[in-house]
Amino acid sequence: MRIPCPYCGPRDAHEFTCLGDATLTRPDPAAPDAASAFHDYVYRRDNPAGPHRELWYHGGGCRSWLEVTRDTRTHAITDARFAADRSSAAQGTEDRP
Amino acid sequence: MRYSFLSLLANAVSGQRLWTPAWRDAAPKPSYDAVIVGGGGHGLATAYYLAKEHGLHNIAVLEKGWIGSGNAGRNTTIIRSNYGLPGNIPFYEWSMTLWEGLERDLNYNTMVSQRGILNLYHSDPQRDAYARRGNAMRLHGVDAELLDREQVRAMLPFLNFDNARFPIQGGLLQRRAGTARHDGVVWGYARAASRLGVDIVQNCAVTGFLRDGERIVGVETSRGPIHAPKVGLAVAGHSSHVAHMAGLRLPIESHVLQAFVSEGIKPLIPNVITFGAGHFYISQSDKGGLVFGGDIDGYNSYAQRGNLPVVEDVCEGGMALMPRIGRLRLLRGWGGVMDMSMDGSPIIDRTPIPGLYLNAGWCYGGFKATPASGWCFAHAIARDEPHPAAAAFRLDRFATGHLIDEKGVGAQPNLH
Amino acid sequence: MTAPTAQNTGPSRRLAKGGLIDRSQPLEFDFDGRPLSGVAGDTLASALLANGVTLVGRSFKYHRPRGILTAGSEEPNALVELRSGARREPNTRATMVELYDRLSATSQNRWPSLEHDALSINRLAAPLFGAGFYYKTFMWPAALWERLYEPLIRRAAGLGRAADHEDPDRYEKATAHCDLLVIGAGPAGLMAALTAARSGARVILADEDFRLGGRLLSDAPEVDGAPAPLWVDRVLGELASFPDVTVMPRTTVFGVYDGGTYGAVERVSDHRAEPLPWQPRQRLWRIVARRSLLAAGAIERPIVFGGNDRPGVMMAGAMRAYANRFAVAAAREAVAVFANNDSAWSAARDLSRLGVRVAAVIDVRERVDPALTAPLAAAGARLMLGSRVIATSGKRLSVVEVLTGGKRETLKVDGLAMSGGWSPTVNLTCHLGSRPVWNDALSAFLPGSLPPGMTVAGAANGRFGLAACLADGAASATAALADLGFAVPSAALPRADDDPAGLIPFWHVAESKGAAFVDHQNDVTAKDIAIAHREGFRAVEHLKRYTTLGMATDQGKTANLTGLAIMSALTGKDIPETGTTMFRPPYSPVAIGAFGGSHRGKAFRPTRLTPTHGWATEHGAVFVETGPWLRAQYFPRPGERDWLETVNREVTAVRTGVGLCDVSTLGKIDIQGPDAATLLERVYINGWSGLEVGKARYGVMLREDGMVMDDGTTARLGPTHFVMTTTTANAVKVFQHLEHALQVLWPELDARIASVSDQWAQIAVAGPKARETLARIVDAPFDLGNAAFPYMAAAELTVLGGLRARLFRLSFSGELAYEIAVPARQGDRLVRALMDAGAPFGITPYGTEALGVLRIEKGHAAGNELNGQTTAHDLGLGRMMSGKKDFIGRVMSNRPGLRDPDRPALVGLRPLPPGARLRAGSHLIPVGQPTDAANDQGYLTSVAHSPTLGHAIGLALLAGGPRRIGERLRAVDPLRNEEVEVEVCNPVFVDPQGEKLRV
Amino acid sequence: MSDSRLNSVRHGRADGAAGVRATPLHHRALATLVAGRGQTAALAERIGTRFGLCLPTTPRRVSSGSVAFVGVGPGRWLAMDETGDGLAFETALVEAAAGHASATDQSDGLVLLRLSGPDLRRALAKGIGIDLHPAVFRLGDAATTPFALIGTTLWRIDGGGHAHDLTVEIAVARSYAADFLQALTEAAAEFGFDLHPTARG
Ligand SMILES: Cc1cc2nc3c(=O)[nH]c(=O)nc-3n(C[C@H](O)[C@H](O)[C@H](O)COP(=O)(O)OP(=O)(O)OC[C@H]3O[C@@H](n4cnc5c(N)ncnc54)[C@H](O)[C@@H]3O)c2cc1C
Ligand SMILES: NC(=O)c1ccc[n+]([C@@H]2O[C@H](COP(=O)([O-])OP(=O)(O)OC[C@H]3O[C@@H](n4cnc5c(N)ncnc54)[C@H](O)[C@@H]3O)[C@@H](O)[C@H]2O)c1
Ligand SMILES: Cc1cc2nc3c(=O)[nH]c(=O)nc-3n(C[C@H](O)[C@H](O)[C@H](O)COP(=O)(O)O)c2cc1C
Ligand SMILES: [Zn+2]
Repeated sequence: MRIPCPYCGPRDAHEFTCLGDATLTRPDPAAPDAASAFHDYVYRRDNPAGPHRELWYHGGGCRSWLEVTRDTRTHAITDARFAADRSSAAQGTEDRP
Repeated sequence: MRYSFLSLLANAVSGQRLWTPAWRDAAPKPSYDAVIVGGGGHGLATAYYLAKEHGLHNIAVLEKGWIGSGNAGRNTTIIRSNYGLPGNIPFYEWSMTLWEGLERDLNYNTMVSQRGILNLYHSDPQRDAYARRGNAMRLHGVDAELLDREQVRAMLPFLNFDNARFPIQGGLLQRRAGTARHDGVVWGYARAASRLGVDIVQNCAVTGFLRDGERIVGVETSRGPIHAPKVGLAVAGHSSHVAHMAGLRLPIESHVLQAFVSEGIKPLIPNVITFGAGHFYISQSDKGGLVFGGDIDGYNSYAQRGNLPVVEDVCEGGMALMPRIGRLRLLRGWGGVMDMSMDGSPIIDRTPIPGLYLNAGWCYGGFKATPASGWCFAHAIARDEPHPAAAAFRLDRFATGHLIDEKGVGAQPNLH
Repeated sequence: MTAPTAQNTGPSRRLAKGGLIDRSQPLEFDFDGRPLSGVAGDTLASALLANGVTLVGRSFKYHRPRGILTAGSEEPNALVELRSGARREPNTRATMVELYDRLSATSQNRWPSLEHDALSINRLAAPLFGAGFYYKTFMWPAALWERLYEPLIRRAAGLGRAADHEDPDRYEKATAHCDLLVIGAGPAGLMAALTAARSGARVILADEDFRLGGRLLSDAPEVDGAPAPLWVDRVLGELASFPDVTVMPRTTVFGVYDGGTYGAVERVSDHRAEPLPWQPRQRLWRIVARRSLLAAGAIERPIVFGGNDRPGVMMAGAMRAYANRFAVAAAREAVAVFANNDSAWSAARDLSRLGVRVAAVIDVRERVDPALTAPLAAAGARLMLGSRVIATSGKRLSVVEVLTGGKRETLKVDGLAMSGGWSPTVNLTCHLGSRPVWNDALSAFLPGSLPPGMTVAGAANGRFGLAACLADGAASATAALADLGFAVPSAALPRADDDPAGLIPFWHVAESKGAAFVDHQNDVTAKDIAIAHREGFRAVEHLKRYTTLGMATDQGKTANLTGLAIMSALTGKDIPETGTTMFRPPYSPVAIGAFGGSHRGKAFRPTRLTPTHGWATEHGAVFVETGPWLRAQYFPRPGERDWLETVNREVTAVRTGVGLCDVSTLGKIDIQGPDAATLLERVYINGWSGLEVGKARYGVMLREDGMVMDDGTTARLGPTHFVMTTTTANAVKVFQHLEHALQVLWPELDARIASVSDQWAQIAVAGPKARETLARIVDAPFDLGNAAFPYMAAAELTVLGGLRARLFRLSFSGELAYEIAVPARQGDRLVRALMDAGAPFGITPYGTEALGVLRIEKGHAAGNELNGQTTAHDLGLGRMMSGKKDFIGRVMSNRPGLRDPDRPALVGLRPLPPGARLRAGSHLIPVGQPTDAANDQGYLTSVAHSPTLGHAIGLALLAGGPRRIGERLRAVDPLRNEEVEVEVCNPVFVDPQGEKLRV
Repeated sequence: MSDSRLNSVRHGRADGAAGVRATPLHHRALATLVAGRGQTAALAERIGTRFGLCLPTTPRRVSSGSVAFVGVGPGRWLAMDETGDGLAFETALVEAAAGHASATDQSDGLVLLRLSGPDLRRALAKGIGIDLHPAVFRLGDAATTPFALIGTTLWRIDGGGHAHDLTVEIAVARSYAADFLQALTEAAAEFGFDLHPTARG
């Protein structure tokens, strides 16, 4: 599997580590439902069979955290971008697979 | 036909014509008292114990492909009860006990082979962690021994003791552990369940749930709707997917684990060995192939196959541990899609949805659990209460914080 | 070793002329101890045949005599142990071994000899040993499985023997990149590579054979009006002229992986007795290809009939290859041919032309093109159309029984060439999970949906004619390259003819007498398939697993299709509905050593050395592997009896004088920027904003699930500049964690981090004399006094006359202590200077062992306590958790399961019997209660002998923890059969008030 | 540099010219430069003014005089000065960046080697997974990628020799340097490997 790092170019996946679901957003710790929101954030996953947005860390290269869109049935990668560049608008409204 | 030496003999003289199907390949009925989704080891064992222990005979196991096509048919066959946490030990030990009587119970040779498992350690902290675990086992009445380097050398002289990056210091040995013939377990349970009247329905994928308000009252399948007041899920790597059809979001990710077999050779490896300084474990099948594996690939996958870096990583471990296997050839590699739960331990529980029961999250270790998982899941379905041996495997433990995290790596499934 | 036997030999079967061999280069070799000779260009199989050796091995289950079936990597039968001693390679296909001088091979799975094998009596019991028999028996009595049945089965199974010693050869791995990877160098692959090369693309052409040309070498057709090998040489010559074209013979592409990555193994030295100096035995390639072209050809399949496994029965295409390529007649007297298709007639024609007597051609078809039959009829062969072979006999084939025109007839032949048609080699197209699709016209599976970037050409794509293969190779390469934007010059195709390829599907001779083998290696017969059918194992994957069809070392390359065709006939479902079993990598078996590459022995994983490694070596340090590092564990002195004596001395030196220890392995992270303090606030449980410049603070980090992740001290060097230390074990993890916080969680923060773990050599100087020691190396006017530089102070300064340094007044040992850092290249100088400076105080280097004792005496949690299962509360650090801010892990730490006051928490333990020793990993049981799980209240995490206190001490995680101080418990260790009564105490054994570190 | 071949030690194949040569680069000041959030452009301007070069935003090496910057990540550079001392260079960078970035001395954290030779690409292919073909990895290109299991950063420079000879400089963390050299020696042995003796240790 090769991940097209937006900085380094395509690299073998073994240079990266995967952290999983990138659609999750760390909840507001001050919200009244923080306990259950954190439970969902830390533990529950959509785990889709199909396109999956996920976080990969390019530890063997530029040390960027990337948000990669990858199909979990075929491993085909359709997008990879810097996680830091996620616009705050996109964070909330992205449709979930 | 009951299997015995006599039946073999009778067939030998009849030209093998007397055999009958090991299990009935049933067509689905419109309704059952309970259906189990998933014809892997766990689903079939659940059905068997539901029939045998709880008297439920009007039940079906629904399998989307052929039985045993999932992880039951692709695991490295290790059975053991060398766990360290109180939530786990009694359960796996109960499984071990059931393994020890399985062949006679099922009248099927599942080739349970108590050849022992040796977990090697390579540092003092690792020894201490094994000591903690081994002592916990002993307190639960489970056999365990701590070997030092020389004892390991005497047992397995062919390991790399003298030129190692991480020298072997000793190992934790469970002699009662070993292997069982994975496919045989599936077929043995299927045959035994079928004989008790269970319908085993292959090529029948569950595609949705029948609901009566909140309650689940059956399933939609590729072969039509099937009604049942109780539905048990035992779909291993696909738990999230199937539970999602019922509106449940689980603390599970699906990951792929690869395994490998070498060309067949004369006996070389007497037991099960795990490397403590790399991702590698190995045993030898009765057919002669070295069966080995290592770490999971590390990313969500439903592809039932893996990639090259893990093949390399596993073989690097193999060569570091036993460099005499260098000229043996890797014959075949494959992958299985597993439920990696968020604390590395399974779930056997009712769900918040009435009528729906869940058996999931077995990670890479559910083969050994097959008998007890079936036993305890049958109990939960039949009696609507957890079996004491599986009482810790609750779905709400992530919310309450009563985690069962043997490795202590936290909510990161690809590290368990 | 087997005594040479008269039977397994014969006069030379080498044809007088022809063949792609070099008769001027004779090669000596031996088989089962018997000296034989061959020539360069031979395989072991062709050389054995040339010597008349037709019995080569014994089968898996029934130990039937077996010969050579094929001439390629699909070989199921002719498996030998190649080489000997540490280089022994079991199960080696004789058909794939390139003959070299002094090669030595041994037959396997037989005892006492190949000719007379005791276990061949298994054949008599064959009626008992039907498919799956072992599932039905050996259950009584239970205890006998492990003791009797299983060892018997294991010994009988398993073919060859592994080497007795470590593999002496080297392996390596490498990565290659190309525009087009061409897999297979037959006509299709060669044309493809040439086309691509001419368009300027970067091309890799790989073939598992040592000689390129594929079937062109075996079929000996003409290309461009000349013998095919000449054309091949011309093509190879042209390919060699392109700098970006790599031709890789002896290289099997074994697997297709995601992202256009292909696995291949190059057998660099297998054609030599031993690798040349500096050469590996094999090299594993990861080939990254923008496009690939599979031109892997096709594999001929057998027909299932009685006695089809007898030595002397061979694939027709193989017999043709032995004759054309190797100039070997597979039979001495005469051959018969049994087929359902035209290609076998071409084979018969070639054999006949080369002087092998073809006694008969038996074809199940009623009509065959006269153009094919006429030459054979003219050469005197009997044409037996509409006929089939039903049995064979002879230890080596001597008689074939044919059913023809309703009658049985016998033919005296010592060779039988069979052909059931050709199966395109689609294996690699399926490695990403797709299935091949059945083609009725060709009676074969063709590639289904392809891996991204792959196309298929030639026979692998169902093009069985030579002209068609050449054209397909060129066209497929053109298309692939055009897709990549290359302008492909058009060129004329070489001229060639298409061999006829007519066929009617035919799998199994129903009238067979005797065992009719489907899977030759695993001894699966047509009858076994019938048993599987009867017992309900009808799904192909069940059939495979129940009978082991296709599970042998050849993965059923010749067997699978016939097996499922027979099942399909039994169930009445057609072949597409019956389906195939799954192809998996590797395409053919690959040495485990090759996958391991150079990562074995000490080179299994990289080793990191500390800046003082050389100095420590000089001082006799014993080193220990801690993660990637080698660290000094202790520094024994002459006369010390054991490590404990050494460690006691080192600890005492620290407590009473001064010691030093290299702590450079700790992770060090430079954190700068306006939000540096905010970052610390969010990753640590305690407060940071108020930390003064020039001060350090101990911090604890949690995972988001509330468990402790790491701890360490962080110093503030400037208003927006911190340097963080992590534990050695978690250095990489913490860095990644901070990057996660900065890039994923809070990208708005402006904090900049850089790892400086390798930049600084850091040495702990600890003990009452630490200040005096340091005073001798710090440059004036730096004031080391307690007031100017108190506990937890941090400073940048110079030492040794202008050497840049950082000084932290930290203490892991509980003594007056410092950590001093200098640029790594100066670490050696620093340690020597400190040794000099401390000499008057008896400065003592100490290693990780003493470090551990010192920290246990001081009650500091470390790796054994930070095991990922403990919370800050568990470790007695709960008070540090700030209530005023959010930090990673705060919310989840409040779950009831994590706040339970009965959770195991950190305590100290001391043994009550003075002099008793403690064991880490022991569990804690109340006095007077039974030793069982119900009374298990915790366990010992770390233990040490404290030379300071003169007895053993331990840290433990005990249910209820500190509130049980003073209680007596039993520390039980059933594993080592030990038990000690202990008293629960404060985990800080030495100087609980912390006075010493503040002096 | 060329005279370094004279006092090199040969490893591996002994006959013929060495296929791979390695020379340590001892006296360089090195520093990590990390831009502040959203300040890359401002930083580039400052660095440009101060050092007379254009700070690369991709993995490339850009140099001017004795100073060079190698892109190692978004907003991250490995800066080097052939003449400077580490602390002085760090200070110069801090001053130049004027708050838009942080600089950290790494002169001791990394070991630098210059590698060259006709077989260098083949030798590096045994450890490095990226494509080092001269048409792909061009003069001035840089990459951060592991050699086998050891992290490295390398950049292609003009070796001044044959055009087809790849010449690179490679940086390895100091604690891994001995192991890296060991692995490189093994990879290059079949081609003949000239190693300047001071590269060890
Ligand atoms: C490579 C590998 C090695 C392993 N090694 C070991 C080991 O050595 N020891 C050990 O203890 N464990 C091991 N495991 C884990 C073990 O195999 C699994 O935990 C266990 O088999 C899971 O339970 P099961 O047998 O019921 O699962 P499965 O056999 O996977 O059964 C689940 C079934 O559900 C079916 N299904 C899925 N979705 C549907 C649907 N919608 N409708 C109908 N049916 C459906 C699937 O087709 C499948 O047959 C290993 C796993 C792998 C992948
Ligand atoms: N008359 C017939 O019925 C018939 C049937 C099939 C083939 N043929 C003839 O066979 C030839 C087919 O040409 P082609 O070019 O398609 O194939 P080929 O069989 O000539 O060449 C295939 C090559 O691929 C190599 N190979 C296969 N798998 C490989 C792998 N995984 N890695 C590396 N190498 C691998 C083989 O060693 C072989 O050299 C033609 O000459 C054709 O006429 C004839
Ligand atoms: C314990 C075990 C032993 C195996 N031994 C063999 C073997 O000897 N030969 C073989 O071809 N496959 C062997 N396999 C692998 C199977 O052929 C198959 O790859 C695996 O069951 C996964 O199925 P799949 O490849 O069809 O997806 C073995 C599998 C397991 C789990
Ligand atoms: Zn990158």
